[in-house]
Amino acid sequence: MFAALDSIWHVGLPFAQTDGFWLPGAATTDPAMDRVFYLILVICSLLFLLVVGLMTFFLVRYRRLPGRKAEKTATQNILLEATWTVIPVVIVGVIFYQGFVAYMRMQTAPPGCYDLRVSARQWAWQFIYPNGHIDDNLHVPAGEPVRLTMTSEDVIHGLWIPALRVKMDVVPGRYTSVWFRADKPGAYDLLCTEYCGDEHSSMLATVEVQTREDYDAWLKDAANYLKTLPPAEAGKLLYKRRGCAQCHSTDGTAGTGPSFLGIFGKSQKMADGRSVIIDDNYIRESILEPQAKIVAGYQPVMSTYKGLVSDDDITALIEFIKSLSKKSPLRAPTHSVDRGEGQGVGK
Amino acid sequence: MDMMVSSPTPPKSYLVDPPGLRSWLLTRDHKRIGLMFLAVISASLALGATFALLIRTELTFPGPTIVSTGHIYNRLFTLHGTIMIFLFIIPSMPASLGNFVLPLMLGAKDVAFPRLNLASLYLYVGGLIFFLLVLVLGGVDTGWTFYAPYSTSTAAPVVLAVVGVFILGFSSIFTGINFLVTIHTMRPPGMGWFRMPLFLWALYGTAIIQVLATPILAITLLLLAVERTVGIGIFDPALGGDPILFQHFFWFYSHPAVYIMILPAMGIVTEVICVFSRKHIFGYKFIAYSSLAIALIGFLVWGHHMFVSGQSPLVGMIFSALTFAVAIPSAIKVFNWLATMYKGSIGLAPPMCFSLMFIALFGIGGLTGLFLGSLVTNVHVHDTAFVVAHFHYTMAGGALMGFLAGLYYWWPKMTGRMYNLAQGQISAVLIFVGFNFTYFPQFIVGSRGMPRRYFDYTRLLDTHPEFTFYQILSTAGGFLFVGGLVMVAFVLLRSLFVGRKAPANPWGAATLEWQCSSPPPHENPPAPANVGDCYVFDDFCFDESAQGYVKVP
Amino acid sequence: MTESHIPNMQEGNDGGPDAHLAHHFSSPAQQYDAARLGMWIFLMTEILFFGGLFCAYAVYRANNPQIFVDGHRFLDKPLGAANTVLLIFSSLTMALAVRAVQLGRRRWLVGLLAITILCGLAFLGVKAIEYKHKWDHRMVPGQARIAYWFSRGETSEPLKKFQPDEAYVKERLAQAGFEDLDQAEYDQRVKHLGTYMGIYFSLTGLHALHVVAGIVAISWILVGAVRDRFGSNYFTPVDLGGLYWHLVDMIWIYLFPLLYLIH
Amino acid sequence: MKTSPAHIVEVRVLLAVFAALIMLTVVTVAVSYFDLGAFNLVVAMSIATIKAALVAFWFMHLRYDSGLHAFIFLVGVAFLGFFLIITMLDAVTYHPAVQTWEQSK
Repeated sequence: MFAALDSIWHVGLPFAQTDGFWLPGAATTDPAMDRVFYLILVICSLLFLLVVGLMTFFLVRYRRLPGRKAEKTATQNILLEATWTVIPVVIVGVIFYQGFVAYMRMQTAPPGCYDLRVSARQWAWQFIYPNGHIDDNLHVPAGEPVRLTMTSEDVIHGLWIPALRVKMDVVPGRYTSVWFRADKPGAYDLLCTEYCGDEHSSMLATVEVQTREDYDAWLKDAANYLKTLPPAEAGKLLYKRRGCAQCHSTDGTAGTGPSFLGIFGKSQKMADGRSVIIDDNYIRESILEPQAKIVAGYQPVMSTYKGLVSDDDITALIEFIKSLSKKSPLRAPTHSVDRGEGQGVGK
Repeated sequence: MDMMVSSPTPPKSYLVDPPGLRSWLLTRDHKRIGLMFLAVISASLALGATFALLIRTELTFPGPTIVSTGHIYNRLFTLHGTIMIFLFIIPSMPASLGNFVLPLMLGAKDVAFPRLNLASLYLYVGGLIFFLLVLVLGGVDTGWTFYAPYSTSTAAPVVLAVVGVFILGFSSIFTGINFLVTIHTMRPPGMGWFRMPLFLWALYGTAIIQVLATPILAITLLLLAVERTVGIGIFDPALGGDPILFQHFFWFYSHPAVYIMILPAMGIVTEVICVFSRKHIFGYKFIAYSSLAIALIGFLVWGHHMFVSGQSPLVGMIFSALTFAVAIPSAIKVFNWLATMYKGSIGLAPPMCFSLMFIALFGIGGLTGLFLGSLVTNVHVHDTAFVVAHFHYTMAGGALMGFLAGLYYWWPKMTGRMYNLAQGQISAVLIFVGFNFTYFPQFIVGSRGMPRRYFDYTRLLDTHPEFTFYQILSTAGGFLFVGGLVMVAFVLLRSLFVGRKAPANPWGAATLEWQCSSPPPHENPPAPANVGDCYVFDDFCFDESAQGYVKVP
Repeated sequence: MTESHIPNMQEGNDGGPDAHLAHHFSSPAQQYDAARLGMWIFLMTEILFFGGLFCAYAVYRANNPQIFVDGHRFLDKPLGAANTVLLIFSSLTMALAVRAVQLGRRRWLVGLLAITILCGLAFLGVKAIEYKHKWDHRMVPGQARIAYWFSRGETSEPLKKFQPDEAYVKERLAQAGFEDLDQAEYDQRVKHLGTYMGIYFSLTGLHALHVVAGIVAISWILVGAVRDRFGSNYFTPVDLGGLYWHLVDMIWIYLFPLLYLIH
Repeated sequence: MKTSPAHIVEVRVLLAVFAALIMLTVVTVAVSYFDLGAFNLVVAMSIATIKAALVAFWFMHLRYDSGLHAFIFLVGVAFLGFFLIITMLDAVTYHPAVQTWEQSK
């Protein structure tokens, strides 16, 4: 019986092999979804033509004319009712089966997937690569099964790659995952489809499908941005990517934590009454041991980044925060900064 | 018992008896309550349609068009959705048309609990006020689905909106209880269950959903409000809650709710097709049972809104199978309607125009539902403009067309005035053409990659430059569609001033509401001792002098 | 529909039109039937209304059984049992009140309704004692939000103040054999206790609101009974009020073991 | 539909039901002091259901009432059952995704 069902599968095949009118070009050579889509499209169109065709025919043939009365016909017929009950049951049965089989293929990741992690927040995607690199866009090697393990930092988002026919919500407080195999190198859209607030429609990213060599070369290079970018620029990237921006603004507005604007070199009053100069050491300590000294008026809610950021990362962040004070007319960089460890900040 | 004095002057109509504004505001007469419901519901429709046009205009061109930010746009589509669903479609047919017609069709003097009925109206108005308050306070931006944790974290006045919907839920439950009890206990002797007009079966199915599903919505919204104000940690993942649980709660109501919207429309279409084809309904029992089947199976398919939410594949499979099961009763209805038209004498007055439009548009809506019921295709089109097109084909192309068919059908009975039939037909053509131009392009852009709830699609144009063309088409259609709706209002309101007096039975229908004067007297006439088959039209002949049908013995 | 004779509803009205028959019904029997049917449908909506919370309970219990094992230790079993007995007793007096009105015994009716109301009030009193106890030990959900409300204008650390009473929680957990919890383990348990308390307060709070509504309804019926509005030929409000009160009792019958007893 | 006669329940029947309810309350509290493992829930819910049935059938007159009312009541319970079972089935199945996340924190 399933063999018979499988032959129906191929009804949609001629359509699926070209970039159809209805679906965007696929990045995969095995878009199981497309066949089911076109199968349903064919069935739908035929059924629609049948119903509306009959309706129009009756409308013309039996329109009200002077002198013609409605003819008496049977008011029920079990055989007819059974026919138009059973035939739709069979049709939807076929569609369900096809959809289910393709869905299970889409759900079951093959062994040996290349694993990437995805973190979503309002309103940006972060793709976390095996070597710890975090990027705004998704780069994947072509021809290999890739699995994304995703979670959200705030509200529910939805990851959709139309060209790969995959979509999955990204939910806070749990992991969801999708897998796919992109065969055709190129750039494809990645969109957020679960409504997530003001900038929902700009929460977009690009999927770069690259050959394995290109991918490896890119990843190696991309992970080195600390070395290739000026420290303050690299720090800015880190600030965006590591979630600092959620609590610390750069425009002076107080968030969950103090703003970074113009704080460097200033003296701040702490919750316990002491005054501390915001310098390299204070920033370093605040990243690694956030509870040690809390600026007055803020809650001790930051969690430690010990083990999560490298020394170079911290240096870059310090440079970034420093750069935010340079713009301040009130405060030029002071010399109270202790550069004792003399790390490669300058060039 | 009843004194049937054949007086020379017919009894005064319910519209003027008893007189006075106070008698209207405190009335317990289902006809007046139905009419007042019609007025407030039409106002909500106008409000919802205004938001729809704003959304459409904004989307015409990429980038900001008439509103500057997504912040405003998100409020527009949320208000459009919540107003259209909770304030318009759900109460549209049961509370206004159903309220007016149900007791008359049964030959009952009123619904079982007239005071509850009036309370339902005032609760509706209360809910409406909450929505206006939300509007004044800047609107909500959660989408009509109120998904947590966005709804628990946004700065918008979500609690107000949620309380508004909560109140509207009670209004809906009261109507449902009233209809169930009236149909159960107040059918006249001689009208067995299978002698009832099929519109009543549809309302019965609707009422079952209203009383069974709405309480779950009520508790969901209550919990959401408490989650927002106190933070009990049931839905909010930051407090250890489960946001998917919220979706289960929400859709357990909101999927059956689409059948609250569509079942009465199907009932209206059934009545209209018989009357205007001058044919006995084909397959009475199948249509009646299919109403019940839709009402009951409709409860078990809610998870098809959640195929990509993180729901387990096992549960997804169950929901997909059940979703396909619920398609069958709808198909049965359509085929029975076609069989009814066969060899009939089909007249194309406005109610019939809208009923035929219902079949065509709901046909597209239902058939595209197959893409959404099927697991694998759902993944691709979920949360895209394809879904937007699908549910507008079912809700606007289905429920709204059914509502308009019913409105045109019962308008002479409700107001005692005939409208201009040709103008009514023109409004139907405008709506049909406008509707398809509005929503068909959305299927195309949706499956090609246009998500729903997108303020700006500029960045999609690199890969899809054709989107702008379809959006322009869609917006032009939208204005035509709303123009058609304005014309409906014009045709109907004009009839109040220049329309000729409506005969008792302008369409030659055999159900009981057409056997009394138009508009009916304050006191509904009692049901005849022997209620006949309400789908036999042989005895009704067109009488030129009355411009309506009269019964010949 | 077959008209069956309802003796006690048609006696004593001298064959005249029944004063309580609304115009749209054809007989008192039809009216009585409609009222009861409407009430039963309403009770069904109430079951589903509470059902949402029972579902939340079931889901959290299935996924995190430990929450409920911990949580029930913080409830007062004897007080819960006392409340159960109070509600069951009030259900009895309500059932007896319906019987009294059916037999036309007005003084019994007034007395029994009054006892029912008193039992309801006593139930709320006990509930208030329990809630007070929870509040004193900060065993309430939403500490963060409550702290936020109370902290306006204050500079102290409000959040700390609204954490569950640590000594109390540790003592209760120690009684259950969980001694010497390390800080992480303790924090985890306290976080989950928040969810438990969220469900506890939602369920019992909603139930308490229904008790209040029942007391209001029965008080209104009591006023009618004092004014002699009811008798053996018309007692629909008493009957419907009784149905509602019994449902409230029935829901408590489930809440009591689910929250207080099961571990 | 059969019209329901308004049944007058005997006082001793009501008292007997009351006694049974009190007795079952005592039993369920007493049982709660023993740990029956998985049966804790089963026993407590069974006793509660017996108590609820006593209330419904005698205090609420379902025993003497139109079958329709009992049917409506059961329909409510049944749909609650559908809701609860399917939602729980899903929640239990996706729970590991939540647990993994919690452990990774």
